[in-house]
Amino acid sequence: MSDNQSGSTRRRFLQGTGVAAVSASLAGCSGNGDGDGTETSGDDEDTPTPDQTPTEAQDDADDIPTGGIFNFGMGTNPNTLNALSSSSAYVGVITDRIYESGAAIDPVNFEMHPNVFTDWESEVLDETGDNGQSNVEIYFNVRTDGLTWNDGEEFTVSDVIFSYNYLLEQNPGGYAASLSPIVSVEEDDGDWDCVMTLNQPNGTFAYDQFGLPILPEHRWSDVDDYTTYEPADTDFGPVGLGPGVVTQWDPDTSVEVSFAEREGEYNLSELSWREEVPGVIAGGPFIDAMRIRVYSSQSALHQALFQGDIDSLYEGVRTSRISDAQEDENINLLDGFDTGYGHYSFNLRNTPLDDLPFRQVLGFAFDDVLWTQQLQRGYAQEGDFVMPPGYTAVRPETGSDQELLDGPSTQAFSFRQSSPSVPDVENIRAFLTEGQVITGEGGTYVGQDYPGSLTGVTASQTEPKHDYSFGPVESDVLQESDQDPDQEIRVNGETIPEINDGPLTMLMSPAQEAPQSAQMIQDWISSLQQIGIPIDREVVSFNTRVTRAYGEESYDAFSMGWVNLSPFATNTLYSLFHSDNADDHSVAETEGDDENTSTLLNNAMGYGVFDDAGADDLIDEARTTLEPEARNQASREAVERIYLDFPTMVVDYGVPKWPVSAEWSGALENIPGPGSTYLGTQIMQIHQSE
Amino acid sequence: MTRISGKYLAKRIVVSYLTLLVIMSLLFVLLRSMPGSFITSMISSGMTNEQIQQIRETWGLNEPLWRQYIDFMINYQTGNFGRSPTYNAPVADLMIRRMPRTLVLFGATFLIGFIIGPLVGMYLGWWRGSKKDKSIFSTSLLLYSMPSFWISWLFIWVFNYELGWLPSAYMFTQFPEFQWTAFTVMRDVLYHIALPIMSLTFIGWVGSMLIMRPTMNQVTDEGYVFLAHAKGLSERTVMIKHAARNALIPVATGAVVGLAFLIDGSIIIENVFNWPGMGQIIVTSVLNRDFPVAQATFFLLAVLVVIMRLVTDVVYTYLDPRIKFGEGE
Amino acid sequence: MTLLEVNDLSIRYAVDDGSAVHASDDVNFSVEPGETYGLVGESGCGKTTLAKSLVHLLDDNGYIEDGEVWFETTLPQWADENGDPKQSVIDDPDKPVRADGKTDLAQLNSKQIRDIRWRDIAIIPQSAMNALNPVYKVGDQIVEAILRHEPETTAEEAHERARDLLERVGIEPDRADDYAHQFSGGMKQRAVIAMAMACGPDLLIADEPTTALDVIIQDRILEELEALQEEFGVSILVISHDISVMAEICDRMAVMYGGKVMESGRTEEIFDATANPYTLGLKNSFPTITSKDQDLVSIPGTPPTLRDPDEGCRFRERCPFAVEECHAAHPPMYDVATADAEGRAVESTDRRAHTTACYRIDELEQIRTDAINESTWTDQTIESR
Amino acid sequence: MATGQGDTESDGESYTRRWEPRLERLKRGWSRYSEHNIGILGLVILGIFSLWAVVPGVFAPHSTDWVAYLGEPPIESRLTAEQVRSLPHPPAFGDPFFAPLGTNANGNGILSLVIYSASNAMYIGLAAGLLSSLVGVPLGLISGFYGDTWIDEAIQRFVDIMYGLPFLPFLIVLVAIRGITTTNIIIGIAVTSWLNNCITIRGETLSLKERSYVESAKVAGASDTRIIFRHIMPNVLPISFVFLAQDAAGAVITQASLAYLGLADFTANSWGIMLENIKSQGYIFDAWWWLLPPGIALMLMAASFYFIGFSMEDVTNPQR
Repeated sequence: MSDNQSGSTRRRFLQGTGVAAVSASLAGCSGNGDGDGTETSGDDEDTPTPDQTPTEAQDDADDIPTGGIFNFGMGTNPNTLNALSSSSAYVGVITDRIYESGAAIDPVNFEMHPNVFTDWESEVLDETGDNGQSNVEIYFNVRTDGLTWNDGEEFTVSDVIFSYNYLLEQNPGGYAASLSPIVSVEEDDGDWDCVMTLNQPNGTFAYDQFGLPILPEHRWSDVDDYTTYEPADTDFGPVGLGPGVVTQWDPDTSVEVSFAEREGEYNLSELSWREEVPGVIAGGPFIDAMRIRVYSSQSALHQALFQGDIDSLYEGVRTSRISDAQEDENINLLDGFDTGYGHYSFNLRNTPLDDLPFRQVLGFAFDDVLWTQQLQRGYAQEGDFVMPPGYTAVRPETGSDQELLDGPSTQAFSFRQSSPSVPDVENIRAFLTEGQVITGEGGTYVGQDYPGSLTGVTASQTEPKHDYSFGPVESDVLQESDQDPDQEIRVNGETIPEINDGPLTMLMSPAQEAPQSAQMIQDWISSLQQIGIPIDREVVSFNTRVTRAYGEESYDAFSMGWVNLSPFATNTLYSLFHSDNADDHSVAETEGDDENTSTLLNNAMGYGVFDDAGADDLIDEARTTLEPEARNQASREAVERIYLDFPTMVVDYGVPKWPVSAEWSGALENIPGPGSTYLGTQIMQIHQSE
Repeated sequence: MTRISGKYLAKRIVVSYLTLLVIMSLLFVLLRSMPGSFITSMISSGMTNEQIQQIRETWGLNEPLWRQYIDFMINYQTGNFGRSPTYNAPVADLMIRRMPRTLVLFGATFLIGFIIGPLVGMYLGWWRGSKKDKSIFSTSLLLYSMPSFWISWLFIWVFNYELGWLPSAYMFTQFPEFQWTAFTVMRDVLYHIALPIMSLTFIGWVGSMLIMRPTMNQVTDEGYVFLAHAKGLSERTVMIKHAARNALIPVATGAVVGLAFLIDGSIIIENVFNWPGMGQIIVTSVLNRDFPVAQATFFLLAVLVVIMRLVTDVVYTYLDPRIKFGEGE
Repeated sequence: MTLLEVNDLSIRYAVDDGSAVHASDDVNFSVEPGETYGLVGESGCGKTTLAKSLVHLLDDNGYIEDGEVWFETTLPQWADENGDPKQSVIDDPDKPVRADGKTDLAQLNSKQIRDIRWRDIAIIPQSAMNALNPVYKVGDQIVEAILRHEPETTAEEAHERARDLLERVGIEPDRADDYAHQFSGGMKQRAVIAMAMACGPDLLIADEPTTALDVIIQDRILEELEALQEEFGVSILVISHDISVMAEICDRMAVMYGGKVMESGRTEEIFDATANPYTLGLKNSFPTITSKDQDLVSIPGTPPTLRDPDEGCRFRERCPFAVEECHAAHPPMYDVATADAEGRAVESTDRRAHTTACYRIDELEQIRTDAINESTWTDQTIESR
Repeated sequence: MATGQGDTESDGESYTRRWEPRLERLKRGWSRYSEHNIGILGLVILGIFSLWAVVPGVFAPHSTDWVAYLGEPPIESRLTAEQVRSLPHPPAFGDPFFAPLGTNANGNGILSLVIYSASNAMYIGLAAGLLSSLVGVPLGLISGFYGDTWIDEAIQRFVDIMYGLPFLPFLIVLVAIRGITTTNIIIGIAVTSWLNNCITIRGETLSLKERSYVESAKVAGASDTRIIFRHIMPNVLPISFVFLAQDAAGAVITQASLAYLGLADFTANSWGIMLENIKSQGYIFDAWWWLLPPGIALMLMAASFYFIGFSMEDVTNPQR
């Protein structure tokens, strides 16, 4: 259910939330760290590991107590019920109960299952579209019996045809990535209900194209501009195929989604595949209604949880309160893992960030222990690859003998310290001056062994571009720095300020949005300054950061986070690391075309734009491979290539601790985003405990 | 029977209106000169430039600035506040929904503050220099020095967190079980507004006291106060009917400043207590670059202040028969 | 029989540093019904304080040190049906009431004195100009007084009376609905007078009734006062530094200096047979009463501070006739008549007689003549420098 | 007033003529001021804070980088998971470490932070107060001196407009435009807080310029600027000091409010930031030792300014 906001919508989530949440601490929901986390990978008691199957909630839908009202808290208010115009996850909490999509993903095996569409098959045509790729036709059947709109209206095939064409015509930004390959969706004159034509092969169409929401023709047909349509203003509220109806809507304070008052039939929760997935309970929802309370701050939200005003809250308990929650016997903490990662990304367009060894040095200087153990209080996992540990199928460790997250090959860029918390300045400098690079070859780098890459890929760049040396401190940043470094770096003989007229600057969020990461950046910068790298921070609010990084790419480094990434990697890799999604400023400058700087593209690093840093080949391969295993293999290689090329430094994966009042049981544990991405699954099977 | 000449009133109204226009222009410039734009919240990856242009179109961001300005000014004359991109709703609706909530909080505090303040000021001014005056005055200054959000936290801590007597958020019970009658609603609101008002007035009353106290003290030396004593009137009568009545006049002027103070206060308070009013969105809208909302909120608050100005002018003439506006004040 | 009888009244102002200002010292005088009594002296001589103290209207730091203020009245709660004090009250030692029906105002508490104010003793304050409350209609302010002391009267009656009163002092009744700022200076003054008469008091204290008014209006006001006196038979206690005004309206007067009464008696006695250096000096300094052929002389020097004054005549520093004994103690009140007749100083027993406080009363003739010529005053001041 | 005739005399003469009365006035002023206990109290509090601001090291038990368990930098070890979870730590006296007011979530000593933050509040208070006086006083003088001319009208209209803008949001926009730095915050506060000065000073000036000595100066042919700054300003200065004090107090509180809204430079040690942190890190109701001290410090700082201001007001106001 929860994947009706599929593909890129998910990925926009952060910005979406961020915008809605700036005032209520963005941190709570951002990959860049504060708020969400998990037990340290050190103690095993409840660390999720891929082989560990989700805890079996009691099965057998018949003797499950039904009824009751589930009180749910959020730290940010949902601003609309228009699923197309909003990419806020807080809106999703409601609209996910309303809208359904063709196919559903299960949060355990990440397999696609029938949902509104009963079955489908695809066939690659030999004809190729203007993009040089061969077109694909996907035939599918629509489940019209036993399923009606939540306002009781009859659901027909034409609704499906309508909503796809409506989406194609309106092309809401949130769904653009999934819509762009679609050429047409028509009624099939054969023995299938419908046929969808794509302009390129896509192994994960069930996730992308079938993940689009299905809209009621009788509601949307007369909506000319989706952006100005507000379902909340209509007499019934938003109409969809989902199990819920909105029965109270005061976006500033409270929203009620009722399941008991839904009109007509709903049978999607009884589909047979659900029984087969461990932990998933079919036959839901078992609660009468879900009441959403909006709080102005994380403090208020958590206070409400501990006072029992709410049974659960969005995403998870913030780190500072986890221990309290563990002690509170009225609250069960469900473990889950991240659906994304927190990262610092570098602008490959700027010298010396265009050089691999330099970027890698930035990694050596980042004290990940301080971050995960101290600032995150051990409730975060040290980051390495651009795929969260939950998505094992596409993690390079798979198929290797190395342990997830802790294998030596994932530690290539870990903090190099001479004594605890003190950067190993001398050896790090040596790494640069001696012209070393971690290319994927095994070896000892800055006093730490690296066995070589897991998948055998190597970095795009094999030796340094620039030659580095250290000389007397000249730049102001370093002279004023209280680290007072004894030397300053020279890139091809020049200091960095001389090259970029100014030191490197790190865009960071205001401390209020993310107090811990603010401190982390302070620490990181001071380490770098000790090494002799002139770098400074610039505090900018979330919006400005988004514009500067994704819009204008006018930055050296910035901190941000991703969540709700696709478990199939291909979309993620494409939209985050493919040159198609990066602005090539070299072009812009020559043509004086500023358009390409104003577009918001996810690949802010410009990774792939330059020949000496890119994984386009591997990504394209993965995207167009239909056979799952081959596709995942390609993804894994791409992932490790990106790791080695270090355009972005993955600092952590949060592992959410999702609180649920002891009065309720049936929730799934050890799944990604138990309280966010797959909240839908939870709502469908949560029920009163005896 | 008012001593305000219609001509004068008309003049004042025109001036206030012009003031508003200037304020609006100022707003427009200020908000537009902020870095970033709410577009970022609506543009997403993989969007073609056409789509982005379309969005810019929808929100009129492609127009040249001066055009946007003209539209803005004209629309506001016609009460068209535009649509909020973050709330995806007409700003007017948003305002209509939130303005009353703020006014309730506002009015209540304003009233209480301007009852307590002058009263205390009256006594302190009357007994100026006495032990009582000194101690009360300095304590009130201490209160005045408290950050409003901090004192709110303390109140929440005690009355909500520890004692659980009063709610610490919202204006209504979110999912009321009780019968929805005028009475129950009233009770519910009072129940919810208690803490915010406490926090706001705890500090708010001092302002008017600070104006009342010295004027009251000056008045006590006036001949008519002496005469009132000589008439054999009781202390209370003299203090209230003769002294305080005159001392009130400057307080009326102070009301405007007091209002400004209250606006700031309620912005903080609304954020602390999750009071879904104007103060709450004015901050977020600015941070989110939601210009339509920010503009409207600023504008309405400005209107509030300007109207307040007019009102005080009128009140003034009732308080002080000597003043005849219009004949060259 | 007398209306007001002030015995050895001493008033002090407490000062921060613990010392006390002797605003008036052992002052004795009495006022007959219907008579106009004047208290004259330079500003700061304690005359206003003295007057205010009668009805406890002193500033916060002023208080009655000792002395009695017997006044012909009885508090309602102490009175029998025909207004005289009940026997029980007279016998009660705690109640300051005398068999002759007088009450010692000095001993009343603040609540009791309020009943006396305005009903028995009304005051026209020094600054009558701003004595009207700007925010109330003049009429209402008069009504307020009436209703305060005669609760039984209805608002209508009160309003009627207010208008009558205004009419009496020469203001057309309709102006009762006007505010003070719509009145001229003189009208304000008269309005206050009207207000003062509102409850038909027995004694009217007029504090500098004419200062801050131009001469024409001055006269009008004075006539006003006299007219009222005719009509209501009210006694008036006039306080002024302007000895000429006094000459005009007072039956009797007391010349005060430095909190002491220097000379007292019937007005003509004081002017015709002046018997005190200070009074002489004072006369010199006012044109209206000094004879044509003589030029004005003001008394050199400044009045004493009265802060814990020492023994000795209060006037001696400025007195050209001061002698040794003047420094010893302040002179008692000597009877002037006897002095003129027999040339010897006899302490006076009759407080209504013409008396003066000067040791050199036996050389009256000499002093009077010396006092006329300017040099007497100017020279001595040079010496004393 | 001596200031009036003063400058028409010969220098030495005029010097004494001008300064003696001033000194006199100062003396009298002080004796009048010292009658007010709160005035003295204010000075004492401010004195203590100034000491904190100037030499925090003397009073603070630790530096701001001190970390519980680990001690002063250079820190070459890490906190154990156990230790991390014991933070924020309630007041401890020697066991396991010495932090009389406990620590925050990062293990920094609250007391030290409070003491080191004094300078920031002091700086903001005085700077903003001074700045708004520098804007408000001259404008008030000019507006008053040219009362009822177009100049006056213009200034007053402008003041009206400024009054129309809600203070805090306006400030937020300003800070948002110019970036979140202490300097910008100060400027923002000043820009919005000079109004009252301007109006009062104007009133004062209006009455002052009727005074005889100003008239005489005019007759003597003194230039406007000379009259304003030589004859009028010295007499409005005391009042403007009162406003300086009150603005300073206001600024301190405003800065805290901004911090609460997340608009304050987080790297600066400030009481506002401390409170902001306890909120954003979610310990408001769990760490009284962290919640109370910064608030109280803020309150006392602002109060001391108010105390001084109002005591001075009594000195400066002519009545009594």
